[in-house]
Amino acid sequence: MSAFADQLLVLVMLINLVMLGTSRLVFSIRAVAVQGVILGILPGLINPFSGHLAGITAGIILAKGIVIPYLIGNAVHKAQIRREVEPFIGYVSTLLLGAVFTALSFAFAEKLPLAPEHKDLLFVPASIATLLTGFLILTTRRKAISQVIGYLVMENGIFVFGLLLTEAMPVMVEAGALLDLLVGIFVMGIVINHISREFSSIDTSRLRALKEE
Amino acid sequence: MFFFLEPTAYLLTAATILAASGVPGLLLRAPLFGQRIAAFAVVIASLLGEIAVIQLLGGSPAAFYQVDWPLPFGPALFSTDHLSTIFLFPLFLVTGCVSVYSLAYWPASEQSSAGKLTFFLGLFAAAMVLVVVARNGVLFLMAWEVMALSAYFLLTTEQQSSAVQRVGTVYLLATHTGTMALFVMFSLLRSTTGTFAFPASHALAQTLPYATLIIVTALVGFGGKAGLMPLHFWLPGAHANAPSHVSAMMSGLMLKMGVYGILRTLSFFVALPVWVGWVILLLGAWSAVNGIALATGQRDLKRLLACSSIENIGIIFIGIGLALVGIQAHAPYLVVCGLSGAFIHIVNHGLFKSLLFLGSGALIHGAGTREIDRMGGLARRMPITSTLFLVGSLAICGLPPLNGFVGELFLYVGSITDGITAPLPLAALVAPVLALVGGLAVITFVKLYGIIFLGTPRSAAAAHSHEASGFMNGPMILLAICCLAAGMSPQLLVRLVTPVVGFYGDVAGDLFTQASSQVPLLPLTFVNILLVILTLIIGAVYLVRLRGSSQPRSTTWGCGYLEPTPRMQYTGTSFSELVVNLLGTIVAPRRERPVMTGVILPRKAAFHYAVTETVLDRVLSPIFHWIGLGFSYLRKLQHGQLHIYMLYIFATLFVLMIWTH
Amino acid sequence: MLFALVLLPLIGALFAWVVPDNRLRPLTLPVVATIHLVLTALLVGNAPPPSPGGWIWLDPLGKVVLLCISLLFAVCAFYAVGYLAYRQKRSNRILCMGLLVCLSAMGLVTITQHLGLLWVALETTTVSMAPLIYFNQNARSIEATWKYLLICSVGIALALLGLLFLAYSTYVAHRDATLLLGPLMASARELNAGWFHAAAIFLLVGYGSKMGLAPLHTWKPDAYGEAPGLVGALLAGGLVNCAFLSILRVYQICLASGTEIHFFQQTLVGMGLVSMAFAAVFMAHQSDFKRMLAYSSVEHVGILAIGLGLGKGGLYGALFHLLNNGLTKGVLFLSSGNIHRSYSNKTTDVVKGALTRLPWSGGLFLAGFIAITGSPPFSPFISEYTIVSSAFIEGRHLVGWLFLLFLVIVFIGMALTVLPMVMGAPPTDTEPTDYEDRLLTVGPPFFMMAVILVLGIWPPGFLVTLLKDGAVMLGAQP
Amino acid sequence: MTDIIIHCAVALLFPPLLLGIIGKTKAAFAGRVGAPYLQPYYDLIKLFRKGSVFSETTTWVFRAGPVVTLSATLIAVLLIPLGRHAAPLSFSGDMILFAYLFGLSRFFTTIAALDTGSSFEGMGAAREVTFSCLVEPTLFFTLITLARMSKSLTLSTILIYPTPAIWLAAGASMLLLVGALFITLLAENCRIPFDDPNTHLELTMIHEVMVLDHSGPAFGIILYGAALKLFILGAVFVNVALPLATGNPLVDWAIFVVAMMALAVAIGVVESVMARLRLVRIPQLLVGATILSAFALLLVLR
Repeated sequence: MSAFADQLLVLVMLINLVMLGTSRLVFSIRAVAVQGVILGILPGLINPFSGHLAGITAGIILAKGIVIPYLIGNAVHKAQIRREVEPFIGYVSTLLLGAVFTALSFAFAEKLPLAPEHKDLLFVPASIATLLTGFLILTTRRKAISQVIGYLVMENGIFVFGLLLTEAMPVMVEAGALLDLLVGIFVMGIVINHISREFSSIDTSRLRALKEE
Repeated sequence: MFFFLEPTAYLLTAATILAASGVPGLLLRAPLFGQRIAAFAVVIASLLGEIAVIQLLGGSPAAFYQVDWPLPFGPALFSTDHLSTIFLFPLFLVTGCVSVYSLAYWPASEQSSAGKLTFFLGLFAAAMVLVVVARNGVLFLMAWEVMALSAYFLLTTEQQSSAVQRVGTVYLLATHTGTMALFVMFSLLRSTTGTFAFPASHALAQTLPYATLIIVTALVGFGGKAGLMPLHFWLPGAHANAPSHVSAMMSGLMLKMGVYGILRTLSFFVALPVWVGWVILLLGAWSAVNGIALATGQRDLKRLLACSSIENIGIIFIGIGLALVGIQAHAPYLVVCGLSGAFIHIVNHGLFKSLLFLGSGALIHGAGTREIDRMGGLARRMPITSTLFLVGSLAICGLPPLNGFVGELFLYVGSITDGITAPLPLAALVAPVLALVGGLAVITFVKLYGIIFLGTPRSAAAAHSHEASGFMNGPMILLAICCLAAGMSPQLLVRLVTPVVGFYGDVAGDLFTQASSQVPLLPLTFVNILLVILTLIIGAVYLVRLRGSSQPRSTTWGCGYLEPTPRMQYTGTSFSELVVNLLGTIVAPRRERPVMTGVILPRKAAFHYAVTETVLDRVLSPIFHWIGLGFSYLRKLQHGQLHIYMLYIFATLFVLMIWTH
Repeated sequence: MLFALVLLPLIGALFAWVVPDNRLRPLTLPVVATIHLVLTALLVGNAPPPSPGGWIWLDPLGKVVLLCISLLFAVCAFYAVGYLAYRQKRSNRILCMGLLVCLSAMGLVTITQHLGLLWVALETTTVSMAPLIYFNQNARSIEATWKYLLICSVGIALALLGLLFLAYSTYVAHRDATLLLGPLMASARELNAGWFHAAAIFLLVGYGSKMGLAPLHTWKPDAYGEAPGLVGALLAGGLVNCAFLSILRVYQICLASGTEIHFFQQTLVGMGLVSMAFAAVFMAHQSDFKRMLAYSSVEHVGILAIGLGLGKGGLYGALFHLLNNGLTKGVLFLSSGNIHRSYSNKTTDVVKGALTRLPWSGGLFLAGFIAITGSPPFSPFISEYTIVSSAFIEGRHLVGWLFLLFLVIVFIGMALTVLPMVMGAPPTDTEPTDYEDRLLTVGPPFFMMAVILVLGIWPPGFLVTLLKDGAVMLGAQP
Repeated sequence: MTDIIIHCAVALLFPPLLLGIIGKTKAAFAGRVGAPYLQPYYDLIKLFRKGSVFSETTTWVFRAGPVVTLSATLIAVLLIPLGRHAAPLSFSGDMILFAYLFGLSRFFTTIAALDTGSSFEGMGAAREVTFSCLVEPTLFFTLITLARMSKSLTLSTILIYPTPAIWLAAGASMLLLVGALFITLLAENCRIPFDDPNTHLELTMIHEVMVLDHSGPAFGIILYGAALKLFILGAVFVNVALPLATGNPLVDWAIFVVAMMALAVAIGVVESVMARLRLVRIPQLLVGATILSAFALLLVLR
């Protein structure tokens, strides 16, 4: 089974690159959703079945795969924007950077010893790569939506790592984390709406009133 | 023993009363009543304090109080000794006088700020008492900072005016920075002794790791408060813009707290590095000369007095320096005379400087201005004030038969004696310096007294000035009498300082008497009396002669010019111009010469003249400007771009990762 | 009883939600706050033993933070009634609810021993504060909210990863992975060093950005500057302390591990000094007094970090300073809120002569300034001096000198902003708004100022012992 | 006892004669007969007879000025030794008091001048205080040098100390001292080249212009005081410059009186052959004197 898990993790990393490459917001939202679903499936592949596990799977898929994409999609719809125009750093270069970061994350994973049962899994590099991808999106994109997406990708990356410890993690904590994430995204959605209303655009590069001269 | 309490207890009670004295004024509906209560309380407290001083001079031992407060700095310790006494005597005397004076000078019936002022005045005095009796570093720091802050609130009483605001800010920044130096000092002391409690005197070896650092930080922190050059820049403005009775306390008492701090710190060490004495001596000499030079050029009555405070502090430090040098070179005369001179001058300056500041308050009250050149002829309308002011001026010039002379006499004798006998010829060079300072002081105060009180009024306000009320004159008279008494019989002063000199310079009593026998005290008294008698006789003869003869009145001889107007009189500025030109490098006057226009008849032209505040205007302001410029570049880091902020976060993460691998 | 700390505010929030009237709704705040304060007093008096799972326990560290938060919140609650009376045009439903939810989350932070739960609670505070920053609903506030939300969320996400690393380090050490403080400390020595180190870094950065250590502080001036005064007070006095508590927890584990602690302390000192330097630079010529307060908060976070990093004597100072900073910032923010109300402007080129126009608020602001810059007889002096003196006593002279240097620069910058504000004559060209000092807007900060004064002169015995216990938990000699 | 009586007698009666001698000398140089030697005495008596005119602006300070000045100067007279005879009033440290008594008298002279409110007298006062301020260090350097030599702080000792032997031993520094002292003497007594006692242009005067408004007895007191001052500093100068001592007191007295007369003549000569310095040059000369005396001290110290 774990082989399949690895393939899924590779898929996750590919999705990262895709997201770095695309400019269409709706598309990247869908991509995040897919990532979320994959995250939902993964624990079932590496852990024996349990009620706890089922709960987690359901929760993750529900939250990351359905609710959150819906919330953001809503925001996009309200803000009536299609694509991310001229990011701070171009797509090709971000793509390259993404590739570099993925490589780096493998190096990082090498440095840190894994538990024997995780030795041959790609969890660590995948999670780090995803994290860095999220960071890349956060720092290079202009649109508020894209930044939310970046944040989500980061979260996904963290979850990927979290999957190593699913049974270690008490339900309460995971549920709480998910819930917080949900509420966070929800609030961000609202804020984005307000932004688009205030500035008639969600181009965050315009949010520069607050600074020191 | 007919005293009910022992000294420290008296002092602590006095401090408590002082601190609480202003509270009724804040709470009561009738502010004037509150102010009266406060004045009464302060007088009572001062009396208690003086009782304690008398006890201590009488040699009765002071108790050591230990309060286990819940702060992590060890127990709070209070005690007092001879070193404290010498500062406490003028402290209580002046405080009492000021509180009575303020009833008339800053009456709550007219001044809405009186309540606040009275409160902080009490707090100020109490804090100073605590500073002197504190025996724990942090307790000392707290008292110190409370003193500094209440002084700030006192001097910004008229906070509406921008000038007051400015000098207040400068003062606050200066004193806070100084306090930081003290933070370091007491921390180092703590790390050497292992406790915040003051070490016993002469308990620390000079070879301790941080000895030098401790002394330097003490010189910076305390010297700044004392107004030692070049840390004096806050002083003239602050003293000039505070209400006069506040200036009296700040100049007469607060500056001395800086001196106390240094003396206390130095007393911890059994022996001091050689350079300390010389450094202090040089700083003192520098302050004395520059201070009086600055004073000469001033046009603002209170600024002038403030600058002369710098001079007097300088003289005090000269004394201390001489003593330290003497200790190093085992020159007992130098030690005894230097210390005696310093301590006597500490007391004297407290007396006559307060007298002069209170007098300037009376002047401002009467003539409504601080500009020397707008006054004149006030002696006719303010006879009492003018007389008292004359006493103060003579005293501050160090002229016999007043008290100012005594302290300087000790310094002269000390320096010359060891200059001519002991291996310290260089010490003798102090005498000419003092002589120069004395000469400049005469210029300054002749100008001050002559231009303000004599001649004819230069402004309408001066012409309609009025004598101050009894509440204001009473305290001044008391101070003047003290000056006169101390001057006529210097033994009083010597008796005052004998114990502290013995305690501080740890010189045996017989040696003290032997050394101070060099100083002609009895002859001085004799000469003083002779001087007075002679003056009276000649005066009497002269007056009798005048009675007999005709004495017609006329205008002043104008050298043929028959219509002299007040504006034709010599002004203070023109009086001091000659010497200011000689001292140009120190005083650095700023002139704007008039440009004469007009073909036949010259048109109106303006002439501006001001004495610059050298350190502040030419050193600090530029530095601040450049630093501010540098900061404004750094401030670009907060540029408002979210994605770069993100970058900061990850950069930090990255750096930490790299740094540790 | 401990759960009451969490539930009570939630119930209050529900209540605030249902109350229709904009005038009555704020009254829920003082009611809840008062009960909360009483509860706190009882719990601090005698805390119940740890819960069976060991998840819930109010240890001394928690007590200190809880005490600060509860007191601060109570004061802010009473103030809010007076403040919101002036803001009737705007619905305060979200505000009241947000405040209460935040209170409950903060309560949870203080009582939990489970790092995961701690993280959840902290994230909750972040999210629940966001709408409050947006209370004024203008372009600037929305920008501030956005930046706050995103930066804090990202930071806290990193902290989560740190937690996972921590858990995994136990896992690698062949123990069943846990995030419970007790077991973690017990097994700290066996933990896998690599993972643990990574975890420490991630946690420090994550919680650091929430706490506002430079250079992770970028959201602070914006959020503090645009939020209403009382929200600012809670941000600076509440959230900061919660984040600090989380860092304290990490510190405990590092301490237990024995090896990691050195790196952690060094980093803390370093970041602390950097924060103070940033604050010093940004406070000079700062014309917006609320942003100035934000930078002052950065500075004091730095002081806390330094105190913690110095260890030994510094620990007591850090814990005490946590309390003092919270309360003093409260005074400053509340009084600055009043001044802002009265001038309807928060730049010093308009705001002048506050002492004359608002004797009480102006006076409190001035007093707060004097207190926060570490002047006796106010309590911040005690804590700051404890820290700096311990720096010198430990022979860390460079740290001590830099500390004082930054303090001086900060003082100068702050004084040059504050003094012209409060002193001088009020502007004649701008009309004062309808705001005037009332009991409810001035009383609460005044009370807090009194508390600071008392703490500075004679802190009550129980507090001293509490702080001492806390310091001992962090490795100080008993 | 006799010495004290002589001392007082000489000190009180002799001074005006010096002025007379100076006048005569100058007259001689100018080729005139000049006023009789005793003219100053006649003047004083006349002045004491006269009534006084007072300006309305003046106060008691104006009247007190001359009185205090005179009494201070009289006490100074009691402190200095004349010739080889110790002063009637001498104690360790009296040299400092001596200097400060001059300060006191200066203070009162100048405020009395300012009391008139006349700009000319203000001008004079300003110059007086400024120049004396520059003279003061010189005086002290000189006194310290002598004190260092004689290991004493008593005027009587240190001024009688110089003997031919000393001159031979430390001639250089003694010469410097004498030079400095002579400049001091001229400056303090407002003689040419510093000030011209009988110029008629107020703008250029120093001392004379300060006393323009004094009349009658007051003016007499001032003139007498001035003469005393000249006498005192002259005595100091003579003591240092002319260390002749015969065992016989009366002879010593005679020597002293003659020496003083000689000094007066010398001053007269200087006044006749030299022109008045420009005001701006005066400080330079005074500082020069200070440097001379300081150099003397250094020579002694090494």
